Amino acid sequence: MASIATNQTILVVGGGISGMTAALEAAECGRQVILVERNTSLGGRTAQLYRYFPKMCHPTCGLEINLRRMKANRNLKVLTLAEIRSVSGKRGDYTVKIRLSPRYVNEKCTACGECARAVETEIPNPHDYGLGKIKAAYLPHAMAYPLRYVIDPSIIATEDGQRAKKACKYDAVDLEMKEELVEMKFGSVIWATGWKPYDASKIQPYGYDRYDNVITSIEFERLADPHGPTGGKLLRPSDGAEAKNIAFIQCAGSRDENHLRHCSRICCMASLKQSQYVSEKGESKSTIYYIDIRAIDRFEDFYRKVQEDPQVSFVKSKVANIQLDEKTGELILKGVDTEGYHRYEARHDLVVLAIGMEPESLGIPLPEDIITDSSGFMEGSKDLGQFGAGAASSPLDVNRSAQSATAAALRAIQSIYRTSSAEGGQ
Amino acid sequence: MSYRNDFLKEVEENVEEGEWVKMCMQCGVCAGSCPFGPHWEHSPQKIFMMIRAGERIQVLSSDSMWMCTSCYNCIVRCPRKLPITHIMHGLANYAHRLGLAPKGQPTRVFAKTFWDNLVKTGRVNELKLTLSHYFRDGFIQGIRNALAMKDIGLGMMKARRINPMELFGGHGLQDLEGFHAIVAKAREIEDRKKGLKNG
Amino acid sequence: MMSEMKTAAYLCSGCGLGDKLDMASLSKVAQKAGKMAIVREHPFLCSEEGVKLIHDEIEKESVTHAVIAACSRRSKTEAFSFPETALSRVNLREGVIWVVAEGHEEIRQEMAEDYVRMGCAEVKKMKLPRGNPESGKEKNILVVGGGLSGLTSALEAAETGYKVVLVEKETRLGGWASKIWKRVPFSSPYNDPQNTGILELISKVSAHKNIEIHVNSAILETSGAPGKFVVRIGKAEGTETEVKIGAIIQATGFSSYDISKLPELGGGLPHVVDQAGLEQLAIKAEGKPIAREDGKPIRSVAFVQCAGQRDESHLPYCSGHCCATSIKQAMYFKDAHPEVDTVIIYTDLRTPGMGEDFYRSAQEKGVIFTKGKVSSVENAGEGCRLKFRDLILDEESTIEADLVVLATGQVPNSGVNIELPEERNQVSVLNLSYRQGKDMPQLKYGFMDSHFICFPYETRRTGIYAAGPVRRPMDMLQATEDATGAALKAIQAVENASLGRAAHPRSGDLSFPTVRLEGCTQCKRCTVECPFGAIDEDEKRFPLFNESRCRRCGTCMGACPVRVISFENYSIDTVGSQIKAVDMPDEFSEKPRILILACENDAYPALDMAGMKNRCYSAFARIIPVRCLGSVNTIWITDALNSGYDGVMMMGCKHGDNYQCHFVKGSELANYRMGKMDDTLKQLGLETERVTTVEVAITDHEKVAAFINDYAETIRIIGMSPMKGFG
Amino acid sequence: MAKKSYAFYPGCSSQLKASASNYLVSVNSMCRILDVQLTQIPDWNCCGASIAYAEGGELPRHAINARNFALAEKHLPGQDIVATCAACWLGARESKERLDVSSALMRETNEALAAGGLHYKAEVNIRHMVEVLIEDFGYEELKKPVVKPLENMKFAGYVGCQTNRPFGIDGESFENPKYLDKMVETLGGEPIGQYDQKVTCCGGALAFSEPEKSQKQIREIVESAYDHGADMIVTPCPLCQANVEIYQSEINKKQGTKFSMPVLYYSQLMTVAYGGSAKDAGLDGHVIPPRKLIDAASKK
Repeated sequence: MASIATNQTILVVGGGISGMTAALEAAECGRQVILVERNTSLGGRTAQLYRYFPKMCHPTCGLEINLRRMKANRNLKVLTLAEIRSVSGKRGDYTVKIRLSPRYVNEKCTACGECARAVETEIPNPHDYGLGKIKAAYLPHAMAYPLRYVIDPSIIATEDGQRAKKACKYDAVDLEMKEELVEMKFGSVIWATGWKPYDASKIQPYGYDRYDNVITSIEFERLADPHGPTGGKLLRPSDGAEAKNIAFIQCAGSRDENHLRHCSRICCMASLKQSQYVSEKGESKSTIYYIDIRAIDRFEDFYRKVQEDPQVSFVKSKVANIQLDEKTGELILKGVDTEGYHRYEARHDLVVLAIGMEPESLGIPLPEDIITDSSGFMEGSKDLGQFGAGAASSPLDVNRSAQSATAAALRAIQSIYRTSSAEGGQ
Repeated sequence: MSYRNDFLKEVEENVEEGEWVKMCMQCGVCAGSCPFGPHWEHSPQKIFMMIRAGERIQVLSSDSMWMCTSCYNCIVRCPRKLPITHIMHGLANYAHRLGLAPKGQPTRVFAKTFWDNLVKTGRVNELKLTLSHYFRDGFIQGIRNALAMKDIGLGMMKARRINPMELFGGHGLQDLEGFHAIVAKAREIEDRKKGLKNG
Repeated sequence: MMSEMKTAAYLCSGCGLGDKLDMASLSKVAQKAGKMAIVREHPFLCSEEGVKLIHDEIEKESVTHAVIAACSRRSKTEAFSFPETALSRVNLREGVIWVVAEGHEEIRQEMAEDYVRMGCAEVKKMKLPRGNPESGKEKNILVVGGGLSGLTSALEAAETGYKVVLVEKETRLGGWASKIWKRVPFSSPYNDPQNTGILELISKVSAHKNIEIHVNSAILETSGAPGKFVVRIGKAEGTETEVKIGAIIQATGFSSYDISKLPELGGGLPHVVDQAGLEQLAIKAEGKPIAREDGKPIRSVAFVQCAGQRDESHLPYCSGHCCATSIKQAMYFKDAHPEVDTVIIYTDLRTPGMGEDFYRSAQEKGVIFTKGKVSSVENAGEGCRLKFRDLILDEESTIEADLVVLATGQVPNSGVNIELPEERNQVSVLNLSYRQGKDMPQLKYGFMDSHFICFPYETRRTGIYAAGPVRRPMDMLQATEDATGAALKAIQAVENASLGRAAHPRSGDLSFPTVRLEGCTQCKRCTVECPFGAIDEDEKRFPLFNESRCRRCGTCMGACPVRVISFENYSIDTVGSQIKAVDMPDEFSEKPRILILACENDAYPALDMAGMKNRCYSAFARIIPVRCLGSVNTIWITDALNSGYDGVMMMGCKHGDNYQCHFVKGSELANYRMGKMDDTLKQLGLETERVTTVEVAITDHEKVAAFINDYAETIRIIGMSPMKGFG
Repeated sequence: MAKKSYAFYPGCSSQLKASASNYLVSVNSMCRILDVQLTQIPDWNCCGASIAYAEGGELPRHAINARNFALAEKHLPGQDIVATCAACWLGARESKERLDVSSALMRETNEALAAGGLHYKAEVNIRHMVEVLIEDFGYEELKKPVVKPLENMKFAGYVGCQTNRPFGIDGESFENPKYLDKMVETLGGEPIGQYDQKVTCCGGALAFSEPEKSQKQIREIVESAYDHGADMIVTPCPLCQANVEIYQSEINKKQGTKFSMPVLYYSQLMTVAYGGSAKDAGLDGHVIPPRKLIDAASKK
């Protein structure tokens, strides 16, 4: 692997929608690309979404196309369970250390699933943010790429580990696998490391840490997904009852100097979308508590559509706090509708926090010449050899991430072209 | 003529923390967080909007700010970190000093009584404070108020938490002149700044 | 060609296939019915040795056509990739043993054997795609529009080593960006307006050795295809140039919505301007306090957001930039003279991302924001009186201001709307010599993208990309990003074209459509229905295929009533032969056969996932993946019915407004064609239920199983087809 | 452990025979046991509490607090100022922080202080007794002297407003502070779980001027304590203590409730747990006598 990477090669860090887009667009221009993903499979956060706004289409649909592009492209190599440890050097000549964590399953895996059947231990399913459980030998999800099982480190030294090994007819389970540190050369680096949800428990008035029935918008996506822990039913965590009266609280962490200074852009649209998951369930109601509904450009059409939905109501208010009715498990939202000053104490059986975005932490200090903004989003490196793409560069929705990633791909190609033409190459 | 900035500027110059008023983004978290919220004619966030809209008299003659219990919920929840409690105090003080605050507003009256009581000896004399508060509306009403609360009074006395002797003296500062000089000077500087006549 | 054909079938018995299926008889089927020259069985075909076995035989036995009977074509794709061999994947794992419930061993075996027959039949009809020989090698990039987007695209492409031709209709470059005083900040700190930098950009572009500039010019004609466009550029003076172009970027920007259409908001009054109008005053003031057109200094200014926007009687959409733009313009006033009263009246303040810092900064500068709905703006004394509903204070309110600024929206300069009749149209931008029309198809409100979520750059004209506000409403920062991305797509398009490969979504596909003109009846369906305008007509009115414009969806093949259009590895025959290969039990067997034609992009993965999740469905189903439902030719269905199938089900993507078809029109066309199927059925004396179409999304792994089972039940109820044995 | 010394700011209500005199008694006993030396700031004055703003305005309020700081700097140099009253702590700390950030205010304040022959050097540090206990001792240390664990007693930890917002105790949340519960546990008592009124405002100074509105608050605070099976309420704030305790009879009278929920100070709990007598703990200073605690104290 290391051999194919040269100062003509582009490194893309992060295998979410932005990283895949950047890598594919560059590779389909005939460039050598290595895509490095920290998790067990590609797709990132979009693979954990049920649907996209405003078309209500399915993220895995675009993922399928991208995976097919990837399988068909020989310029592109993918490393999963791979984490960047350090980046040194300069434009056209970066040295990158990459840590490869063991999957304990080698390329012989046929994804037949025998190991999962043999193993008894269950672990919280990372794909469902731990809302459901999964066997400790597992396929990350039905669209996982690479299509290969993973064995959770927790069972390696146990009988279960042995069971998995025995169950595999193809000698694909390798409990001896060790962590590796590889070093590669790259001409340019694209950071597509994406975002992570703001820690909801820090938003104390909403009691995410105290009340089972207060969840985040990304957890709600898993509830709505037929592949998710509830098979697509909107069941509230406290007692598994179906949630019929759901509150969506905007700016959960965003636009708040006690938390995130910036607006995370996607949350309004995400809640509008999720209100439609609710309306599809028959009589269920949604209430959206907001400061400003930020439905930019043609998303306005979708906002209008939701406004016309009799099952959805809007309240211009930042909810002040949430209290629990211990008898019914209902949540009591207190606040004031600032359009004309109307006080409310509203009961809901489930509260979804439209949680804000912050840049995903890399676990390593960024190369010092990379410029970031006040919220830590990445603008790129001074030497024009490294670039931020997608949500790593700014709070962006999917189409703007794809746009940003495509732009980053060109900049990376350009910086390689500059270097090599400076060396009299190309 | 609305949305001229005259009143906003007046507030920024004369009201404690007044320069924060323009930073409000009308989310309403303060209004929803106030324990006495239901008793406010205008919520804090609405008052900020009224100030921007130039509704001077409506704001300064309102008894809303006088409902502030100083619980500080609004301050810790405000996403723009406005020191709302202090702005409310500042507005109340400004309205009071301009003589625009509602006459006989109980908290306004009590606050005045408290301050006078404080300044007199340098420390608050709770019994005198209580009595003068009860007798604010004259002797008869005072007796009523006092009787209404007599159980509490007696209870407190039994618990040795009210001292009848305080009526004749009680706690006080040794350097009372020094204290008075400081208060007078501070008041003089503040009034000069805010262009208020000493009163 | 056929004479050199050497066939081989490789059957895998791994993953439980060996336990659940009679491999010996499967091999026999491959030999006898399938007529495969070589048949091999392997316990672990995707293993190194397994793959090596296939490689070696391709080498030594010069196998040209191979069938791999193992797992789904979506699994082990890299392992089973043999670029020099025509390949058919038979899906025995996800498609048979994982979906047939226990206790149905007999029909499960029949299902597997049919699939082997189908694979063998298909592969023999396949040719190895060699790529489009008509590929154009031209790599120059044409950029139409010399505003911020166009200049950026041109510079970025040129800086990557590609030659660029830049065409601007006005006499000077710069567009809107050169008509504004300052821009909203692009990078932190997001506190103050920044210089536009447009002059630097113009001079870089003008000086660049790779860029040829045509100002005061327009496109007279664009003909050809990616890699070999021929573009005639005309100067206003009348001179004409012809350039050879590989790919095109349309960055023609936007016009600001005409404020005279907003009389209720004072459009047309002397002291009411739009944002562009204010920029002119600001440029005149050069950073000093801004004065009005009549020279009167401005003491108070009111900004009306969403003027004629988010309003179905004007522009239904939000232009996205206007809130930040008004904030910036209010700062012009506050920075020059803090005493000026500036009020911004909005309904939703939209400053996403770091825009929030910019919003806060304006508040710190003393800009006042109020949530309200403006009802009227009239002349009053020296200035204007603005009436509005104050939504926070819940009262009618008026503001008197020296100047009112209307934040009007962006109207894309997209040229001709090819769906409208000529007369209702404006001048064309590209003047395409395409049969389907002079400009790019538009998605909505004149914006010309197609898949604006996952694949924002995909238009419906291959090798032509839209960049900037003509693609969707956007601000300057977004436009810069967008133009850079569009430059990449253009570069990618010329590289693909030069190799004769398809562009998105079948990028890298070397197959391309061929037509037997001698059979063509000139019905024009292919030329009309191609979602990408790839097919023109020659002087003899025959369809003229422009392979490099083609996305390989096969819609033309589906459209053709005389079946003269085909791809090397995907044709009427490759599918038709599979349909015929199925072994048809007689009508007393109570073993119906249900043909399922499934879109390979969404339905087929959903069927695979049904298998992975053990959602069982009827073993009477025979599933054939198709490139797109648009490629389904009705002959397949009539053939199927004639040869005794009891039902035909089509599984495709959502169509209509929020279509999910990757080829935009495919599933819609299929739906339209099937609408006509009922008559055919009646002629054949068959129940209309025998042909059905369902919408399937990729996540519907549960639904697909249910669809099939419910349909099997319907068939059971209406009974076996009477056509058996006549086919 | 070495003796700890602090400049003590008891505040008006903690004076002898004042509404929180029993707070002072228990604090003194507690400090004796913990070997803490509290020296009152000589001639300290009132902080202005949360009500002085209306007549006193801004500068006078800061000036009177600065007077206390100046006296502390002068007579007890280097010692942290420790307040036991929430309002005193808050008022003082607010003034200190405003003076720290505004040089203009600082100048004006010292101009005023000069009139009284004083000067503020901005060297003081203002803390609440609870901070001292948690930060300078820590729960482990506070556990050591326990000789009479408060067994079979359930306490509702009522934190209220002013020790909690806007400054609060380090590491505690505004909405769900846990330090009182932790203290109760440290002393062997049982804190009630999810006490939803733990940070509800009691009406503060407005209990005087707006009795009905305040008593509505107080009712909720007491009711929820009952609902969660508490025997007593414990609080760090004299005004909370007074309001929540003394108005129960009023509420009973007006609304027919039968409230009789004792309201204590953390310092009283500690004194008893440390083996102090009911008198040492000032348990005799209650309108609603805390029987259970009195019994515990009197047990040998």
